Amino acid sequence: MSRVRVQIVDGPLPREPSSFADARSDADEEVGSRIRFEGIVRGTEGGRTLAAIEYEIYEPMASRQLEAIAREESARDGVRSIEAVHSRGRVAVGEISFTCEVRSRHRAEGIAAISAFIERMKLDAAIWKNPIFAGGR
Amino acid sequence: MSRVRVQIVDGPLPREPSSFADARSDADEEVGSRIRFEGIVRGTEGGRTLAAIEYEIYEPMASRQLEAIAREESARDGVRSIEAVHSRGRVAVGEISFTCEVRSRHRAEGIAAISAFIERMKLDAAIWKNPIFAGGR
Amino acid sequence: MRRDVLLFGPAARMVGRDRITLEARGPTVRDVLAEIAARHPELAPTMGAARLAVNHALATPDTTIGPDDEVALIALLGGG
Amino acid sequence: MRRDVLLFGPAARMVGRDRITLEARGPTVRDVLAEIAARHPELAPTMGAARLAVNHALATPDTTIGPDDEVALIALLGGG
Repeated sequence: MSRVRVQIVDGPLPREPSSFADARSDADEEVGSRIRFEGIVRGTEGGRTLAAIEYEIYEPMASRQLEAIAREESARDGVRSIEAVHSRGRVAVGEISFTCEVRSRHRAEGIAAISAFIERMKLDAAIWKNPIFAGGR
Repeated sequence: MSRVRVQIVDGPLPREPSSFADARSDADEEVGSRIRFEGIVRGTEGGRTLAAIEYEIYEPMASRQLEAIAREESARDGVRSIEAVHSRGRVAVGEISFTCEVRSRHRAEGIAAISAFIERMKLDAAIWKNPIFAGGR
Repeated sequence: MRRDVLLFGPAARMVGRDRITLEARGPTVRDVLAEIAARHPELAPTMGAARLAVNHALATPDTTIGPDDEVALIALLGGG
Repeated sequence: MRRDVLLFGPAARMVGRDRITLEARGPTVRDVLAEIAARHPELAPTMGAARLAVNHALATPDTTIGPDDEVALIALLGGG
């Protein structure tokens, strides 16, 4: 029953709630927990000042991997939906490069699913960071 | 350095990002992770169909407790801010009764802080649920 | 000494009131919790994990309650 | 057989190219990984955890690579 959506988007991501649910009320009465993670580009990398990160994405491999991970994690008992979006290309310091949102019956399975999704993405997904340091690379 | 905000609000909560950060860019360059939890009223309780939950809050005790918990959890290494809002009074099925948002350097301490905040709130905070079943209580 | 104890949520529904008045054997939180359990058997299933707040702070069993202190039963919580 | 291997991110920067061409001793993923390590010592620190994707799927060491397969080095990932 659970729904999954994965997207690769050019540039920084907007800060918006999931499109699975409207602003005030969740249509799925089984959902008691929504958890949203936003990954943001930090201002330093290994002690050096960053201007941005350029994300390199090998497609369609990366999308297929993210979809497979989302599908597997959404099979956890109680998980109703997983939606993940990753930036491609340049994302400046302070901007959002990745979001993941999990809707679930209870909090516990939502936290487990979002944590596992992110860990597995970092371990396996064909996505690379190219740091752009302040004052040139 | 970490900031804390706790609020009790009448009725359901809007679905909005934290007021600590504007929509697109985080002003604090140390923040690499934002995690937001939303607790939503589910449609059933112990097998019975719910219309709403009425939250009863013993003030100022509850606010003081939430502030103390937020202050303690925000002392974790890497945590930059914790913001929590809880509804008072009637919240219909599908609506949001509680939000917590944690900004941190990395994901791990953000997940630890938000999980601990919610568990401690449920264990200790002077907040009670009065279920309102469909067709009267 | 006669005292008021505030009740909330499920405990208030079980007793049918949001305030009970009782006379405990002694001045401590432990004494008052024992008296609540004795006078209100309908609360018995909840008293194992019940605590008292004294003047809006959770109190230990040995805390002595003053005559003008506000006392509340903290049981069956449900935040979140 | 001569093959192209696609490089990305830090690995591409270390080699200075986003594609290398090499002749492996055999047709498996293991053979190609060994040849990359031998030809490109600058990648040595990363080869322990490196894998190959064959036609956009992570492949096991024993996978045989066909002549028209697309091969990519999957190392030093950084999503999120």
